[in-house]
Amino acid sequence: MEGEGSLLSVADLELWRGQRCLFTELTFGLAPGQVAVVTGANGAGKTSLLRVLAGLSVARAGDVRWRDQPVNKLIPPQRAEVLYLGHLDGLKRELTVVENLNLFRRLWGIVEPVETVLEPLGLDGLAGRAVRTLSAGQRRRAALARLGLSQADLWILDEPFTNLDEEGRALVEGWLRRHLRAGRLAVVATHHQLRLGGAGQLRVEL
Amino acid sequence: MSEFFNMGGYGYYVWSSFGLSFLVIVLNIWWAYARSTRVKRRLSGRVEQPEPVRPTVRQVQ
Amino acid sequence: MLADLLNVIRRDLTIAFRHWSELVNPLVFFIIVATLFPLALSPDIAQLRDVGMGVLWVAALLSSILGLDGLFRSDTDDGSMEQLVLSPIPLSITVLGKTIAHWLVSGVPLVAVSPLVAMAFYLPMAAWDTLIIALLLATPTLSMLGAIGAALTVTLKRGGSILGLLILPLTGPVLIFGARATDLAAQGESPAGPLYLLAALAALAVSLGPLASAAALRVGLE
Amino acid sequence: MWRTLTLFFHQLASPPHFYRWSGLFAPWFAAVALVLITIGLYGGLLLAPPDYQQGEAFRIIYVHVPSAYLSMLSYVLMATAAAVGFIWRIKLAHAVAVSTAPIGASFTFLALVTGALWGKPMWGTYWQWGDARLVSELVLLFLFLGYMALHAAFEEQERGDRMSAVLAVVGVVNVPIIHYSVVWWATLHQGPSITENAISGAMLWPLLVMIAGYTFCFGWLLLLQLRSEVLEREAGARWTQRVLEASP
Repeated sequence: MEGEGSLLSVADLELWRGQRCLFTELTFGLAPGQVAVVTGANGAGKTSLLRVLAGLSVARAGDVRWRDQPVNKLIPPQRAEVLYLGHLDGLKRELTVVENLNLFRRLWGIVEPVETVLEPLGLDGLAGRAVRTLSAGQRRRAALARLGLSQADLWILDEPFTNLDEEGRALVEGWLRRHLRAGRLAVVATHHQLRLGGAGQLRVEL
Repeated sequence: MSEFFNMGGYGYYVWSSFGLSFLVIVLNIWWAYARSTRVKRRLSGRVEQPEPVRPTVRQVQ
Repeated sequence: MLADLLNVIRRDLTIAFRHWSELVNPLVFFIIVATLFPLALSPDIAQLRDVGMGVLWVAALLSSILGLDGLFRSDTDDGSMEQLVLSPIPLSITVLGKTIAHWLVSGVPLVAVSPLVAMAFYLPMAAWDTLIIALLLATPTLSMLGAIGAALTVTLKRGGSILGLLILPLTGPVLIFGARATDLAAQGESPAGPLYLLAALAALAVSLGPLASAAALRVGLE
Repeated sequence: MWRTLTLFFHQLASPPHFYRWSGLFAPWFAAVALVLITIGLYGGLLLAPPDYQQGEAFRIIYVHVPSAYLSMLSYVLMATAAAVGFIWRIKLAHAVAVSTAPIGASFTFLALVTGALWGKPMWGTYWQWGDARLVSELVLLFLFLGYMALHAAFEEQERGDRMSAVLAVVGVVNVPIIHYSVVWWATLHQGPSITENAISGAMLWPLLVMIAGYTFCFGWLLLLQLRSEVLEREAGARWTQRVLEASP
């Protein structure tokens, strides 16, 4: 399973929640241009797995490496290569959409201007509104606008299509295809069928 | 003998110090044993963990 | 590194100024605690002058520690903290920036109104400049300690009450040196010694505090 | 080299391994503690001559000093264990830290109370703010209570372990600062402190024996608590069930 040239490699991963073992012996490697689709019942540990892959938490046993470095010990420039989007939007309610996205750009050192992603997402009319005043769907779009700006090599997306309509979903899938065609990688937890054209998919069923 | 317990007039302070120290240490010992029996009783007969899940990973094109 | 720090400070200041009401809470708390004391003691000038400095320091300490309860909570609740932890900026720099921003909007106003409180307790005007310098040196230490407490309790529903229990015992030295400095100044002596010690504590807190807060925040996200 | 060392530690700290050897050692700790404390009490209460200044009241040191010593030892042990558990993610180390806290807190409490009982005949009051050691012990008690309260506040054990480990380390950095600032403050206010004059052989040896006895007693209590703690943490593991079947 773990081929040569894997940038992200997971070896003998074992996850626990409290005193319950979620799963054990998860091993896979992800090569450039590949996407890993994580599926499983509620409570199977999809979110926990993604948080471990992002380096937010540490597994009870096993090894997760990005470019041969343990993911929770990446040094700052390498951290910019990984982008994690979880259930929470990570937007400040008090700030406007543009201010939020500009914060993201400054944090990650992205030069591309915000305007390029607002229009396709249908957010250009809302750019100056405080996030507090947006609907759940609009907020999700604003959060996912990061994907349109991101230069990261590895995307880790937890249920990205929640609260998103068909049009928004198609747009995000388009970005994902472009991302993979450029030889980058992604891990996506979702129960939707991903329409990704010819991209190599690895299905991880928990 | 009573001279010994009187402690030159300081008997109250000396004996309450020693008595309290004894009491607190005995309470600690009692508590440790009580906890041990409680824990053992509570845990014995607990069902073992179910066999953990082994995820499947497969390539789809 | 400095640019990153300034970015974080600017971000938090912008957010802070969007809701004014929460900004003034610690300040009002400080003034109310200080004004309650004469009611509990007596209006006697000599007596108030005796206890005034101590009251002022305790009130400043309580308001700067307890006001920090929510420092990291909103960021953790809305998912911004995940993004900050995973961003290329070292987490301790982010924490330092957030604490400095909080100090700017709560600690500095507190120092600014302290002469008012000093006046209410009939403290000699000769001690005011020392009071301001001492508070300026002490409040950063208190903010850093409070930030550690806020990070430790960030995932707890009711963090506020336990935060006091965790952090207040650690504030003893700040209280001792701060009160001593203003005391010396009030008696017309040089307060340099305790002021240097306050500065040393501040240097220690600013350099080590963010590391502890960052470690606790990471645990909170695990 | 480093790897073999950490491997060795992990082996030693593996819960079933620990459970086995602690069961063998615990009774010996108890026996040694009992013998030493009996000898120490005999020496301290009967053989040692009364102090020429404090009279018979000085005998309180035979319970006060060992408690005060253990209160500090247990805080340092707790913080060290917590740091080891935090850095190397060793489960047993967290169990040590958590089990040390209540025992350390009770010895701190004893140091405070016996200190106050010693102070009353010397100063005329139970509590003297000018005595730096008593004030430091009080702060230490607060630190223990804070640690226990924080650990208890978390439902997820692992998070509680790691959060309170951060607090323990912050505390141990602060303890010397707090202690010296209190000493500085106390000397300013010229507080009457209990001075221990250099004590002579007949008075000294029972004290040393008592300190050693208390330390073994502490070790015994810690082992007992740790065994329960480890069982609780490893509930559901195969070895736990085997242990419980063997000794109900």
